[in-house]
Amino acid sequence: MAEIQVTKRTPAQQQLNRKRGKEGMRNQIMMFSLMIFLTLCSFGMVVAYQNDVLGMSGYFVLPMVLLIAAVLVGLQFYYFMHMAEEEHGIPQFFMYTGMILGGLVPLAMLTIVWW
Amino acid sequence: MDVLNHKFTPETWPEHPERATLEAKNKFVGFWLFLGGETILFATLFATYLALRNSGPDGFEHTTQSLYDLKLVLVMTLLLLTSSLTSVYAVYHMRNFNFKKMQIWMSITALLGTGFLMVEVYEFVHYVGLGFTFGSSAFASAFFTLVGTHGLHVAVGLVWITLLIWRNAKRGLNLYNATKYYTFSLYWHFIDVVWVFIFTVVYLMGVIG
Amino acid sequence: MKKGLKKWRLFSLLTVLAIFLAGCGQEEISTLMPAGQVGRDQFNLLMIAAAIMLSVIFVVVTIYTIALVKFRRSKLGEDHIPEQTEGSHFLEMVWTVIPIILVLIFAVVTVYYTYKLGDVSAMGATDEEGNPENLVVDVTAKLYWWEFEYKDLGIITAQELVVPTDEKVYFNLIAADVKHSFWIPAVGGKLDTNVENVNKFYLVFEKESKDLRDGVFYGKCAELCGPSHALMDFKVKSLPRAEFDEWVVAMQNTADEKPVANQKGEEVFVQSGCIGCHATDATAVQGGVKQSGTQGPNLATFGDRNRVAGFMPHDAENLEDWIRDTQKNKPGNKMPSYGEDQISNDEMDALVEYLMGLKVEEK
Amino acid sequence: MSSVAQKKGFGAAVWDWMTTVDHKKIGILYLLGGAFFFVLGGIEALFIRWQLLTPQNDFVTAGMFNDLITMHGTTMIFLAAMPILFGFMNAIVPLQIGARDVAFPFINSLGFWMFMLGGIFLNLSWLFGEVPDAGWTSYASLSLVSPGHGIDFYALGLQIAGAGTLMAGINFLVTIINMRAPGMTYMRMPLFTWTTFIASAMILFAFPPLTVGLFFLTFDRMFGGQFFNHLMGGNTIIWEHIFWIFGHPEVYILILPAFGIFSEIFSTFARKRLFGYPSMVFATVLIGFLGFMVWAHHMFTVGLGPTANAIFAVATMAIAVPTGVKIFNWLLTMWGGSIKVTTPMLYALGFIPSFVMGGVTGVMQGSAPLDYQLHDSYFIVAHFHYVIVGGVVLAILAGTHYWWPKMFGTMLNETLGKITFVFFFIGFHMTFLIQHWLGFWGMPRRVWTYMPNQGWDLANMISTIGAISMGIGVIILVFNAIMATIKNERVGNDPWGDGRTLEWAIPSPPPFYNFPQTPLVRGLDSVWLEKMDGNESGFLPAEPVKDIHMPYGSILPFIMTLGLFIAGFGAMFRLEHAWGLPVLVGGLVVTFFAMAARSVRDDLGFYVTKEEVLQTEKEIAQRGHN
Ligand code: HEA
Ligand code: HEA
Ligand code: HEC
Ligand code: CUA
Ligand SMILES: [Cu+2]
Repeated sequence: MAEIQVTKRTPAQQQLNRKRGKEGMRNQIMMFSLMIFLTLCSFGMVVAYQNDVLGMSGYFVLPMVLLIAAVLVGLQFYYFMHMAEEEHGIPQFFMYTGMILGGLVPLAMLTIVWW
Repeated sequence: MDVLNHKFTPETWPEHPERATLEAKNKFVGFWLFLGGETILFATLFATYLALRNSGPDGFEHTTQSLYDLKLVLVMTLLLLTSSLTSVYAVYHMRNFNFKKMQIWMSITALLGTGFLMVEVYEFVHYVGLGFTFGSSAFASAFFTLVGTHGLHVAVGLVWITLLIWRNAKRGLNLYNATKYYTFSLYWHFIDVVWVFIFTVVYLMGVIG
Repeated sequence: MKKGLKKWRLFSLLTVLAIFLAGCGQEEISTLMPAGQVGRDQFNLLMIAAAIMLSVIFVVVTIYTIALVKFRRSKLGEDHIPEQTEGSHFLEMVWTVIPIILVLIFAVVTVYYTYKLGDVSAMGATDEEGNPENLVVDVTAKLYWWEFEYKDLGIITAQELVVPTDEKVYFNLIAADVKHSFWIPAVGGKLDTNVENVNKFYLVFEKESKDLRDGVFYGKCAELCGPSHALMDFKVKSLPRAEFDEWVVAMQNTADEKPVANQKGEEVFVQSGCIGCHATDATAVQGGVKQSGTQGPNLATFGDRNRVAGFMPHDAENLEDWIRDTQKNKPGNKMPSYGEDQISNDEMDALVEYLMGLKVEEK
Repeated sequence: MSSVAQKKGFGAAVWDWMTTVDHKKIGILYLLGGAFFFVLGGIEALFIRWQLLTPQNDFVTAGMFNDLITMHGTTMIFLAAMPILFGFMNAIVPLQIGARDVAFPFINSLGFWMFMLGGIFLNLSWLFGEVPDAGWTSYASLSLVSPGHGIDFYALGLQIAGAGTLMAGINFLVTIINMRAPGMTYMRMPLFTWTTFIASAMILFAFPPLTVGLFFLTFDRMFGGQFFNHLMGGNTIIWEHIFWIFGHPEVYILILPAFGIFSEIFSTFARKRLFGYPSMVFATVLIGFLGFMVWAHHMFTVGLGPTANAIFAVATMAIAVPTGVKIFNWLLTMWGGSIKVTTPMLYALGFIPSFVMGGVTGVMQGSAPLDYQLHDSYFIVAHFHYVIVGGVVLAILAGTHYWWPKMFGTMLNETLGKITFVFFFIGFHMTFLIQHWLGFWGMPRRVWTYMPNQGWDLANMISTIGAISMGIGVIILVFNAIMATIKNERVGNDPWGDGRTLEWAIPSPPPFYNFPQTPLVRGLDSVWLEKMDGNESGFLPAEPVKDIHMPYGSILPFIMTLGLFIAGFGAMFRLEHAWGLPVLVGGLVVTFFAMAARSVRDDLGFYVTKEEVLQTEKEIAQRGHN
């Protein structure tokens, strides 16, 4: 707890920071819109498939839906959770390991528990 | 110097208050690791759900296709995704040392989360009314456990953020509680990530069949 | 009598072999004396493995011993400061690459045998007339006993598996209550009997069991299944094809002509309710559906068996003991005990004689 | 508050230990708790062996035997081996990286109490007479039908202890990531720290599946779940997968720290830098990663099909390569060194051939078709006791002798140590070597008795005699520890004289703040380097003496755990007793309030002033002189 380094930013720096923050926030909102859009696409596709309107095949819808999920997750991690920022090497490493191993489990259960 | 009482100004407030001290860094890294572990926890739940999806005793009636209602799910999804954005706003204001706005956005996050949870409870009650209960088939057990564990995480998050908002209402931002708010937001996004998989793997894939 | 004579003749040979065989265990149960193709494949694999592993151990122990002898502080002096070597790329390459090669060799044979032993494609094969080409036995493992059903032949037996020699015998394995595992060590490796699915594999019996010490191979349950897991044994008789066919016919005949060694015993068997759980008719299956008396082992061949309840010596005394107190003999098994108030001593004698007379084999 | 040596009454001392958040004390608690369970598990083992001494023995009943093997396996793995290793990690790792404490002292204490009370919960089953009896693997079909509350004790007890383990894992990870002293780069970390790091990472990923699996089991048995009930669409194979997805990494969680301990000992007593340090690190990481890819080798006979079996067989064998790298690096560390055979070194020397023998039998089992014969036979029992006893337990015994002075400030008697080794080592090989043949000769494992004349009688007797010899060894060790404590002859910083890593640069035991000044690290084997450069103390400070920040003790970890402990009983007896439900809720409320108290109260710790630090250092220095 001991050492807090307090440094005072100059007004110029402070302004720059603010501006960067704002830009960052605008980015976040854009990403959010994208996420909502993708989510709607996902639901839309499935509803369309369910009601057989666009004549899409399950073999198309299923991978698409999964792909969108992957993109959504990536956006969450990299934008909302700032995983791209500096000092995130360890989080990245452990999240990726977690995801690789986490992917293995469903894979195994789907392939070698079949009866 | 004291993390609790040191008074900052927007100019002196560190750019990354959530990891400005060693303790904060520890919490920050520790929490990420915890999320890494949660990944496997949910992966196992998903795996079990996938293996047991639509399997039950001879002649059981409820299947993914007969059960799920996408309208509800869409509502829940939008609520939760939006709450993710509001917590981003809260963190944005935290980094700007704007305590009030942070509290407000966190409160909105909590409200949206509560909305989500209420819809989920409604959904569960509805299923139970249909005779689709925790013990009615292996599928049901797996479904309620997976979705319920997520719901439990939401509930825990709500208690957490409520406590934080209440406890710090009079104290303002400092390097001691900034980490707590920040890790909460990480947790909340993670819940969102899990939900993305739930609505995809459970509901959408369930409807596709 | 015949057996005894043979023993005498073989005695001298046996004593010589005993020294070697002691290390190999007993023929009726040892994996080191395989009695069929599957077991032999696995034995060969074991030999390859052992060769690799022993050489690894040899290398390690050699380096170890030399290092230990040469570099003792007592020799080098208390103040000796050894050179602080960081490592050696060359050496490290050597002990990465050589194990990789060894592992690869072993992996190749492993994969080969995995597919070879896992091949059950011929299982359902039929000849031109639609008759199954191979013998298929459906094994059901139940709390502490084994049921063997020959669906294609319309017969069922328990506790003692009877198979023809020198051909692939295919097995369908399932458990009726909790998980067990089907293992005949001398003939080949095991396969689990799960509760939710049928497992399939094959074994080959190349040795006639009558030459063995007890005239049978030993089979074991290899998965913890409750208190009497240890006693969930079964026995295997392997016969030449012709004798096997005879046996099958005799089994099929038990539907009409049941041997009754003691009339009173049969009455006791019926009146005491034994018949509710035990069929004495080996054809108590029709089209794969069991008709009656299937909660307990089918007793049509009980008199031919080698053991009572799979593990106790097969004599009148033990049989009586079994019926009187099943729980003492096999804790947790599913057969009730019958005290003297249920079956008097007289009745018991009759019952025992009756049961011992339930035979299909000539003796 | 901060003064070091206060005279305390017994009650105060107990309170002190119950509230401590000092990693060194928690290390000792782990060690003692683990040792207690090791003796318990060992006594269970002796009962097992005594029952198997002769054919058709009736020393224990069939049901009791299953209780014994289940509790033996569970106790040894979860409550003895792992906690003792945690004890060393707690006591040593912060010292090795030059830290004042672990990252989360409070959570550290919580983790310990969860382990301890979880273990007690599990073992209370003996008092209730309803003991887990489905094997430590608790395969679902059997564990679902097992009557009484035995399996409930297993599921709930392990759930509590497992959560504690997970916390401990995260704590070590963060400690090692964030709290290394200046200059202590990853590639300068001692191997024990590295293996702790990797083992903790494995805990992070292996324990959540166990949590889920135990949850399923609990709910199937107590709350109407249908996960494994095949009549309701459930599937028992899911349990097997989940258990081994956890279970296989678990065995590497045990062996990696053991490797770490031996790495320290080899280089210390060969007076030589660890040969091929980078490849040692790399091998550790690789073993950790591969450890997650091979779980199905425990399920070769389940009927997964040849393709799955072949894949998992090859993956399993691959682990031989990095493990071999380690073995040869140790050999080459000794080669050209100056080997002094102290007690710890004796264990390390015993370890090499023993572990290699256990390892190669592992590779044999990895060959799926061969495993069809070996699986669930005594060959397996031989394999895993060779790696566990010949690897993990020897490491624990070695570590106990090696770090005893650092943890307690006194030496264990070397002669007694060597006698312990002789009894234990000979007994160990006698017990388990012959079991390979028992397996070949067709003896299944987990049998409570066997019929005579199957060729197994003599071998079993030999095996039992060996176990008794191990028991004698352990008793001598306990005696040795008690005597050393009574005699209490204090030792200096580096009683072995050849210490290489940072823990040997500070007093034994270290003061509660560990390092008066944070050390500066200039390379691998920091203390050795400094000494070679003429710095006799082996210590190079990175900062002047300053006020030191330390955390407060707390009773809350104990209370939180107690709540869970109580709730466990409530859950178990919910259906048959009216008090069940209230107790369940009450326990959870206790835990919840303790958690709320923790999060609402600010815990900022306190400062030890510079003057106090200097004073303490002076006292220690004086103590050293007389
Ligand atoms: C500390 C614990 C530990 C360790 C380290 C290991 C290490 C290994 N284990 Fe073991 N294992 C257990 C504990 C452990 N095991 C337990 C408890 C069980 C039983 C669980 C139960 O059912 O109750 C078990 C069961 C088990 C099985 C399942 C058997 C069955 O039930 O059918 C298998 C199968 O593959 C296996 C394989 C291996 C392998 C390949 C290694 C490898 O990591 C070994 C690698 C080491 C070496 C190979 C030696 C050194 C290497 C060299 C000198 C290089 C040259 C070598 C070659 C080229 C071969 N183990
Ligand atoms: C860390 C793990 C570990 C350790 C250290 C041990 C140690 C020992 N184990 Fe165990 N064992 C397992 C893990 C372990 N085991 C597991 C996982 C199983 C599988 C369980 C299952 O099937 O589910 C198993 C199963 C198992 C079996 C097979 C049971 C069966 O399948 O039927 C046997 C049989 O010989 C056995 C024996 C021993 C022996 C003799 C020791 C010895 O090394 C023990 C030495 C210790 C002592 C002898 C203690 C001495 C103490 C005293 C004498 C008291 C002194 C008193 C005071 C000081 C007050 N173990
Ligand atoms: C509730 C069902 C039930 C009843 C009634 C019953 N048994 Fe059994 N019996 C069993 C079961 C189950 C076994 C297998 C026990 C085991 O090995 O675990 C068995 C085993 C046996 C065996 C050994 C079989 C063998 O092949 O080795 C004999 C003999 C036997 N029973 C005789 C009898 C007699 C005689 C009676 C009546 C007096 C009787 N049983 C009544 C269920 C029953
Ligand atoms: Cu059936 Cu063990
Ligand atoms: Cu394994």
